[in-house]
Amino acid sequence: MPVKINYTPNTESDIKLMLKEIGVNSIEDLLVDIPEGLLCKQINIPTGMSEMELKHSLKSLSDKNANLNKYTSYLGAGAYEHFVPSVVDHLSSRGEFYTCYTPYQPEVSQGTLQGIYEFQSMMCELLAMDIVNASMYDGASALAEAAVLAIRHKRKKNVLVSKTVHPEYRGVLSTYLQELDVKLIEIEMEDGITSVSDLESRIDNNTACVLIQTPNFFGCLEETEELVGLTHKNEALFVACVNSMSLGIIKPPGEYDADIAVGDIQALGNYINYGGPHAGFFAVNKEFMRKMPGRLAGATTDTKGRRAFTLTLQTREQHIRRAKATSNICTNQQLLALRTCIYLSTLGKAGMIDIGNLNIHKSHYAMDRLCELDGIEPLLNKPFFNEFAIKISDNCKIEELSRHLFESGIIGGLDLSHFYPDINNAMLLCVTETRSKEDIDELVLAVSNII
Amino acid sequence: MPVKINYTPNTESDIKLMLKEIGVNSIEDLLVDIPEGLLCKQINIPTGMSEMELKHSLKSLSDKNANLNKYTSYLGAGAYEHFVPSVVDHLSSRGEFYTCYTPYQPEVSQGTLQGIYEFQSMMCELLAMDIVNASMYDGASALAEAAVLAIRHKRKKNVLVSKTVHPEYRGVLSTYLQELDVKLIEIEMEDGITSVSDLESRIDNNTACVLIQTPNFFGCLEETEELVGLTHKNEALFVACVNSMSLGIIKPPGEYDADIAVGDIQALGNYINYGGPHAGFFAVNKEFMRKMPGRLAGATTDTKGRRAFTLTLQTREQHIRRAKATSNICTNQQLLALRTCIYLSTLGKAGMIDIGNLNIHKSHYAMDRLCELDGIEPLLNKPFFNEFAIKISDNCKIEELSRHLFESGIIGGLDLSHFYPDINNAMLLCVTETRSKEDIDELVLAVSNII
Amino acid sequence: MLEKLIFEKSSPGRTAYSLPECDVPVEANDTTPLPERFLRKNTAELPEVAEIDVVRHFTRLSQLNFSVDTNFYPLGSCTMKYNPKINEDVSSYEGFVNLHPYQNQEQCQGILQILYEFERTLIGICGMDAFSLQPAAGAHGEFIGMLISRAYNVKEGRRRNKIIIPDSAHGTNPASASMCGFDIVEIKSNSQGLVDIEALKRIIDNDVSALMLTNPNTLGLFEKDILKIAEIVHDVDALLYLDGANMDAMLGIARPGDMGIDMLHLNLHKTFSTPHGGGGPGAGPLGVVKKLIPFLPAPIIIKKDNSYGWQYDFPDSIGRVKPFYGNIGVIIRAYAYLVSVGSEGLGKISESALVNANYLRKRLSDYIEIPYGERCMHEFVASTRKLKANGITTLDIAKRLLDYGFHSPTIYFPLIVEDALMIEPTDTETRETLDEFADALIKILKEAKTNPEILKKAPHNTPVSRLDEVQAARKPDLRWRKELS
Amino acid sequence: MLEKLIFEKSSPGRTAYSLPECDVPVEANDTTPLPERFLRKNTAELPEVAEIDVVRHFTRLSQLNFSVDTNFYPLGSCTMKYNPKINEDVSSYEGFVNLHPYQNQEQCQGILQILYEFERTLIGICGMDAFSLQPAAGAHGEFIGMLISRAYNVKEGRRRNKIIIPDSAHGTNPASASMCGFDIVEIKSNSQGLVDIEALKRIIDNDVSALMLTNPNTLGLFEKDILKIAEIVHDVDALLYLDGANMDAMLGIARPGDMGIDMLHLNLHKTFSTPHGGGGPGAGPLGVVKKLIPFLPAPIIIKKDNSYGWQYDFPDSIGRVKPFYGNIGVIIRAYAYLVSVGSEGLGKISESALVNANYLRKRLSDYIEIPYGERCMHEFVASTRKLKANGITTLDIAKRLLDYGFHSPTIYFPLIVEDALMIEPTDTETRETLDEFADALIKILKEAKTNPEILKKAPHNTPVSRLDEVQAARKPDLRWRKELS
Ligand SMILES: Cc1ncc(COP(=O)(O)O)c(C=O)c1O
Ligand SMILES: Cc1ncc(COP(=O)(O)O)c(C=O)c1O
Repeated sequence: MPVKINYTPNTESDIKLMLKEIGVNSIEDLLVDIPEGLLCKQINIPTGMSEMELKHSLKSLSDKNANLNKYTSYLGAGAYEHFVPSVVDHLSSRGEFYTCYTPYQPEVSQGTLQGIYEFQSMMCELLAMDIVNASMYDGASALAEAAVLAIRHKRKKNVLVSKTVHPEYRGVLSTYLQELDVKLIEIEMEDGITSVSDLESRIDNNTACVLIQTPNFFGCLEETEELVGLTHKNEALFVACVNSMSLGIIKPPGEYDADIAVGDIQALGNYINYGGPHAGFFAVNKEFMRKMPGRLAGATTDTKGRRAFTLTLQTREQHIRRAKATSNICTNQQLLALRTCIYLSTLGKAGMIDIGNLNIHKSHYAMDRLCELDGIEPLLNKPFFNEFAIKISDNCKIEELSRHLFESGIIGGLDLSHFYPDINNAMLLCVTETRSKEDIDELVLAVSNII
Repeated sequence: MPVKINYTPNTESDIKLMLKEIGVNSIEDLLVDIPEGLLCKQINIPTGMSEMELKHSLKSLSDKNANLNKYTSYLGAGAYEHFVPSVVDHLSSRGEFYTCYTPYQPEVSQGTLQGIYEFQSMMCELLAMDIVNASMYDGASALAEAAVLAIRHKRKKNVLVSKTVHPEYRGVLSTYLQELDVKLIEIEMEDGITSVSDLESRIDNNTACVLIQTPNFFGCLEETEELVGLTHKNEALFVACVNSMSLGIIKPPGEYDADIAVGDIQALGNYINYGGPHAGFFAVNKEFMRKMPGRLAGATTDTKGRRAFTLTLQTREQHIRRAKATSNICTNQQLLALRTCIYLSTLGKAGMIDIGNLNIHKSHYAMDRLCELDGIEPLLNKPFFNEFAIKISDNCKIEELSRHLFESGIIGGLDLSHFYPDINNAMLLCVTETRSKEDIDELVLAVSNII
Repeated sequence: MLEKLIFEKSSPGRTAYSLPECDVPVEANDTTPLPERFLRKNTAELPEVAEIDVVRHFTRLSQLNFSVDTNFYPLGSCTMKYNPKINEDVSSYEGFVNLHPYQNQEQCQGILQILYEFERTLIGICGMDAFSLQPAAGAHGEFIGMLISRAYNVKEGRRRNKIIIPDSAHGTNPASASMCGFDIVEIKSNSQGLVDIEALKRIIDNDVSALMLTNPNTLGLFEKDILKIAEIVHDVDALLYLDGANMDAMLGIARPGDMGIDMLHLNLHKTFSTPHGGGGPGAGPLGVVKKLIPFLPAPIIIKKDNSYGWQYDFPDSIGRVKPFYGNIGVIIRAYAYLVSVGSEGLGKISESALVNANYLRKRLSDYIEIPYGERCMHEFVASTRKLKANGITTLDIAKRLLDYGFHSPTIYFPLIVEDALMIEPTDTETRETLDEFADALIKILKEAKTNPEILKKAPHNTPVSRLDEVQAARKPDLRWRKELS
Repeated sequence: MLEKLIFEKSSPGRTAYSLPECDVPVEANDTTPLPERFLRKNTAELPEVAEIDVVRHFTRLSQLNFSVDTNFYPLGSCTMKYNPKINEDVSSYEGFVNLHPYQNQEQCQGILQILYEFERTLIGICGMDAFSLQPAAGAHGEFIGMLISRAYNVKEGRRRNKIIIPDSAHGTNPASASMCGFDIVEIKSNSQGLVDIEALKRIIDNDVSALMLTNPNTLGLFEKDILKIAEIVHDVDALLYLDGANMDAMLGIARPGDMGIDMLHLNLHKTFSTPHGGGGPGAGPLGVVKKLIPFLPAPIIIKKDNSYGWQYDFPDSIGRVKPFYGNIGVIIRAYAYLVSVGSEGLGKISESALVNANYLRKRLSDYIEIPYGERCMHEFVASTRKLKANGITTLDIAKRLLDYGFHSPTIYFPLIVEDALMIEPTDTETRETLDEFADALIKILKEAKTNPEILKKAPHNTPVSRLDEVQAARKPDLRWRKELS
C-alpha cells in the first residue's frame, strides 16, 4: 500500500523469469542500443493514483465546466445538441466493438465490417449518392479532401468556395490546399446565401470545383439547383457539404446532382464532446469510386459461399499506394460511424422525417417569437432548417446579452462577428428537438428582460 | 407524432395478418373466456412519453435526493458505501449476463453457470466454509432460512438470537418463524456484544440454534470462540452472520467452527440503491448440503468429456419438491452475485486484505479523533472493524447534530435510539476506504463546531 | 472455446486493484489494532490476476450465454420480454444508486415520490387497494401473502390451517404456503385444464385460509369461472390469492381487483420488463384489498401534505420481511417502463402478448399436440408425448432448438401436461421471429421422425454439448479448491 | 451464426424510436414552412425495425469480432494494449461530453485545465517544447508536421521540396509528405535494418525539408545512430521528424527531445491506451521544439493568471487543421491514463513492453526466422519465407492463428522484410498469454510441415472462412439497395 493503478500484469518474479529466458541479467541489458547519454533517469510528472482518486479528480474537473444538461443552450454552428437514444451508448460501448482495430482480418471482424457496410448503405440512402466511405476525421477534412479529389481529377487549379461555408471548414480547406499549387477563391454571399452572380463571375474553365454548404453556416438553405447548373456548365465538380440531420426532409445532394457530398455525422448519435471526436463522411457517385479517400467495406463471399464483408479497393490507400495514395488517412473515426449506424437503425425511415420536422418547427417557432420582440429582427430572410441568425439592436451589446442569459441558465447563440467582423451584433441560434416550447419561451422572456 | 415509447414491434398490418392466420376477426375474439363485465375500458394512469422526456423526468426525481456523491456520509448499519471498481459495472452490464434467466439450459448458459461456480468458490474461500449457494434475497432472509434449516435439522423448538444482531434482521427472522411453532428468544448484550452468561442461562437442549452477527450491529466483534463452544456443548447449531467486506482480515466463520454462515454481499461490488437490491449468501459445511436453500451450480462434464457447469442438487428446490422443498426461493439475486464475483476477482487475494486494513485504520482514526472532543466518548469499548458507536453529551441532541452536519454537507451516523430506545443520544458511524483523512478531519471539525 | 476458471489464471502476486493511500496515521508496520483472536489465520485463496484477465474472462463468459439481447427466449411462465436499455440508464442516476436507506426522509423525496406513484399505478392497473413494494421476488410475495392470510383469519378469530392450490400451480405456491406452516390441499384441474368447480366445492371448508390461484393459469388459459371461484372461496370466509406472474396479457384488459381477488403478487421481472439478471434481482410487489391493508409488512409508503414518507405504525402488520424497503433498483426500472409506455401503451402490451401467443399457437397446432384450450392468453403448453414412440423426449426437442439459435421453452411444466413444452413468446417479439421459431420447431418435429439421432445428440452448435447431470448430483463439485502442491 | 443485414430485418411501419410531442404551434397538417424545392423527393430507405431488433442485431454483430477485450491481439505497429475501463467512465462525465466548443472559455475551465496539463505531461515525457493537441490521428499529425517543415523553411527564406523517408516507414509517412506537395526520397535500410548513414549522407542536400524517422523503427529496433542522423539532418538545416507511433517501450526510458528530434506525433490510441474503436477515433498530438512553435496550428492552449484559454494569435501558423480543438474525448482518456499511472507507472509500461517483446522473440527464435536484430524494443518482425517451400504463405499462418483464438500479427509489413510477421505483444499481456501464443505459433509452424492443408484452408473455427477478396475488388458491392418489386 498504497496501490496505484497499474496495467502491466507481470510481477517482479515474472520479469526475473522472463529476463532469464531472454538470457540477460537486467532490463538495462535490453537497452544497450540506446546511446548512454540518452537514457533518462526520471520523468518529471506527478505520481499516480488509485481509481477512486482518479474518479474524484476528473469529476471535479468536469464540474468546472458549464455543461449542456445544466444549461439550456442555443449554440450550433457545426456542433449540435441532439438526443442520443440509449441503445446507441449501450451497443457501441460493447468491448468487442471499441477495443478492436481496423478489420484487417475479416474472418474475425465481421461485426465491424458489417457495421461499416450498413453505415455506408444508410448514408447512401440519406444522401441519395452511390458510395459513401467508412468515415473521415470530420466534415472539414472531408471537404478539403473533396477539393483535392476534384483538383486531381480535373487537373485544374481553381477551387471556389462560398463564404457561407463554415469559416473553420474554410480554414481547414485552405490549410490542406496551401502546398498544392492551386488557387482558393471565395464566392461572396448575398442575404445569407451564396451569390449566384458572384459565382458566375468567378467560375471558368480553370475551376476544378465549387464547394458550398447547405444548410450553410448561417442556417440558410442554398439554391443548390442554380449553383449546380452553373458549376456543371463550367465542367467543374460540385461539392455539397450538408447537415446530416436535415436529410430526412431536406433535399439530399444526390437529388440535385452533386458530384461529391461531404459532412459531419456528429449530429447522428454522437455527443458534442467539446468539439471532438466528431466524424466526417465522404460520398461520391460511381465514377469517383477509385479516387476517393478512406476505407470502404464491401460484400463478397467466403470459401463456403456465405456472404461476408471485407475492406476493399485498398489499392487507393496509403498502406499499399504510399506516396501515390488518394489520401494519407489511416485511422479514421470508426466508432462514431458505428454509433451513427445504430442511431439510423433506431430512428429509421420514419424517425428521420419526424425528427427533421421537429427541428424545423421548433427553430421556426423560436425565430418567430424572438423576432416579435422590439430590438430583435431576422438578420437574413431565407428558408432554414434548424439554425437562424438574428440582429440585435445596438442598445444591447451581444456579450452583455450572452452574459445575462448565462446568469439565467441559458447559453445564447454564437456571436457572428467572431467569424464575420462586418456582421455586427448578430447571433446565430440553433434550436433542435431537444428544446421544449417551455425552454424557448423562457429564452424569449429572458431576452426580452435584457434588451 | 408524437411518438411515445413502444416496445411492441408488430404494426397494425402485422396484427391484422396474424389475426387472420389465427382465424379470428379481432382481438376481442381472443378474450371470450373473460366474463364480459370484467373487461375494462380504460386504465387510469397517465399517458406515455418519449425517451428524452423520461430521462428528464427521472433526472429531476434523482436530483431531489441528497446523494452520497454530493454528501459525505457516515451511515452504515447494513448498507455500506464502498468503492466499486469500474470493471464491475462494465462487465455486469453486458446484455448476455443481465437479460437471461436462471440457467435452465446449461449448454447455452455456461457464462452464468461458471460465474455462479466461481462466486461459490470465492465465497467459500472468504468464509472458510465448504459450500455457498448462488445467493439469497438478502442477509436477513438468509439468516431466517438458517434458523429454519436448524429447526428442521435439530427438530428443536428454540431459536436464540443475540440482541446485537441487526434489528431489522431480527424483525425478518421473527416474521419468518412466526408460523412455525417455535420460540424465538433474544440474548442480552453486555458492552455491545452478546452476553455469554445470558446465553449460558438460556441455552439448553431445546435450542435448535444460536444466531449471532459479527461484527455486530454496533460494529463490535463478537467473542465467537466462546459462543460457539457453548452452542456446540448444547448440541445446537451456530449461525454466524458476517460482514463480507471484513473477511480479508477478520476471522471467518469456518475458522471458529460455525455450522452455517450467512450475510449480505452488497458491500462487495454492489451499490446501496436506497437499500435494495442487495443479496444474501448462505454457507454451510458439507453435512448440510442437501438441506440448504437456494440454487447451486456444480461442475460436471459434457458428452465430449469437457468440463461444464450446471445447476445441481435441484431436488431440494421448490420446482421439484414443491411443498417439501428446503425453501420457496426461486428467482434469487444472481446479477449481484455475479458483480461480487467480478469484484472479488478484481480485488483478489491481496486486495481484500488491503481494503480490510484501510477500513480498520480509517474507522479507528475517526473514532479516536471524535472521542478526543469534549462531549463525545465511545459508547462501547470493544474491538471493531469499520463501525463504531459514540455517545454525545446531552447538551447536544442528536437530531440537532445531524441537521447541522447536513448543512455542512455531511450525513452523520445512525441515531441508535431508533432501534434501541434505551440507548440515548448515541450515534453509530461507519468509515470505509471511501473516506479520506481530509473528510474525517472535516467531520471532526464540524462536530466540534456544533457540540 | 471454453474458458478456464479465473482461479486457473491466477499467478502469485498479480493484481487488478488499486486503492488510495492510507492517509491516516498508522502505528508501526501497518499492523492492525485488533487482537490476534479476531484475525483470520489462513489467507483466502482469491484469484490473483490482472485487470485485463478479469475483463477477458467475464467478456468471454458472457458470450457463452443465450439471452434476450441475443436470442428469442420463449421460456414459458418467465415472460422473457425485451428489457429497455433506457431503464438501465435512468435507474443508475446517482440520486438512486448512491442513496442510503437510513437517510432522513426529507433527503429522499425523489425516490419516495417514485415509490408512491408506482404504488398508485399498480393499484390502477390491478384494481387493488394497496401494495407493499417490499417482496424481493414472486415467491417472497407469496410467502408474505400467506402470512397475511393467516394473520387476517386469526384477527377474525379463526385459526385456519389449509391452503388450496391447483395441481397446475408453480412450485413456489406450495413451497411458500408450507413455509407458513400451512397444509396444502391440491385441487385437480378438470379436462379443460381449469379449476374443477365441483371438486373445489367438495374440498373447501372452514379450515381453508386461502386459495392460491394462477390466472391466466400455467396453461395460459383464463380461468373463466373466476367469479364463481371467488364466490365459493369467499363463502367460507377464505381469501382468494392470485399468483400474478402471468399478467402480460392482462394489462389494461381486466383487473384482478374486479374478479374478487383479495391479494396478489406481480413479477416486475416478468410483466414489467425489468431484466432477469440471470436469475434475479426481481421484485414481487404484493397487492391487497382494503381489509388486508392493516396486515401488510411495515413500512408502507404514504403521502402527506405534499411530502412522501414511510409509515411504520401498523400494529397488525405481519412484521418485517426485508431490511430497508425492497428492491428499489428494480422498482425504478418498472416505474420508468410504466410511465413511458403510459395508458396508451399498456393495452398494446397485452394485445401484443395475446396475439403473439395465439399466432404461434396457431402456426404450430397442426404439428404438435396442444392438449388444452382453443386459444390462449400469454402462453400455451404443447405436449411432445406422441414422439415417445420415436424415442424422442421433450428434452431432445429443447436441446435441438438451441442448435437453431432459440432458447428452449420451459419443459416438463406444468406437471399436469405430460411431456410439456410451455411456450411464451411475449409481447416484444416480431411476427418474423415467431415465424422463424415456428419453422424451426416444425422442422425439428420432422427431424424427430426422419433423423431422431440428431435430436438425441443435440445440441451440436453450442459451446458445450449435453451435460452429465447425474454425475453433477452424485458427486457434487460445488467449488474450486487450491490444489496442494 | 451469421447475421442478416439490418435492412433485411426491416418491415414497413415498424419503429424503434420515440420523440417528444411537437409542442410548438404548427400550421395545419403538420406541413413544413419550407418551399418545395428544398425538400427531399424520395424517402431514404432506412431500416424499419423495432428496438429489440436493433439490440439483437448489434449485440450479435459485436460477438463476431475479435478484440483486446476477448483475445490477445499482437498486431504489430498498432500497440493493441488493454484499454482501461475507468477511462471510459471518467471521459463520459457530462461536463465533458455535453460541452460545446463555442462556449465562453470561462465556462470550460475544467476541460481547458486538462488539455493544458496534458500538454505539459507530454512535454515532460518527450522532452519537446510544445504540443498541438489537434491532430485527429497519427497521419494527421504527420501531415501537419510536414506543413510546418515547409512553413519553417520558407520563413527561413528557403523553399525546399524533398522529404527523406526510410524504406521501412509506415505508408502514411510518404502519403502525408506527398499531400503537402513534397517529393519523397526513399532511403534504403542497411543490413542491420537501420538507416544507412552513408546512404543518408549521399542523399541529403539543401533541398531536403525534413527526414521522417521512425524510432524505434518498424522492425522494433532502436536507431542507434540517432545522434549521428540528427547531426547530418541538421547540418543542412533540415528538420528531423519522428513518427512516434512506436513509443510504448520508450516512456520514461529516453526522450525524443534529447535525441535531436524537432517534431514528432504520438498516437494516443496506441501508446496511451485509448481504445482503437475498430479504426478510430484516435488522436495524434504533434510536439515541436521551440523554433517551430510559431508555426503550430491555432489555437494553442495557454495558462494565464491561473486561468486557461485558447490562444489564436499565431501569425506564422500553418492555419487551421480541424474545426474546434481536436479529439477531446480521446485526449481525456489518455490524460486519465497518464495521471493515474503517474511517474512510477510510466517506466513500468516501457519495461513491460520491452520484456514482453523480447521474451516472445526469444521463445520463438528457434522456430522462426527473425531477420534483423539481436533484441528488440516494443516489437519484432519475423519472416515466414522459408515456409514458401511447403507452399505456405504468411497469410496462411495468420489465418491459422485465428483458429487458436489469437488475432494475427501484422503481415507483409514492413515491406523490407519478405513475408513479414510483425509481432507486438504490448505491455499489458501476461507471461502466460505470451507462452500460449508462442506454443500455438510453434505448433502451427510444425503443422506447416506435417499438415499444410490445415493452414491453407484456415481459419476453420471462425464465423466465416477465408474471403474472396478478388471478387470484392472486381465487383465492388459497397452498399445494400432496396430491391424493386
Ligand atoms: C407462475 C409463477 N409463479 C411464481 C413464480 C415465482 O416467482 P419468483 O421466481 O420471482 O420468485 C414464477 C416464476 O418463476 C412463476 O412463473
Ligand atoms: C508506425 C506508424 N506510423 C503512423 C501510423 C499512422 O497513424 P494513424 O493510423 O493514427 O493515422 C501508424 C498506425 O497505423 C503506424 O503504425
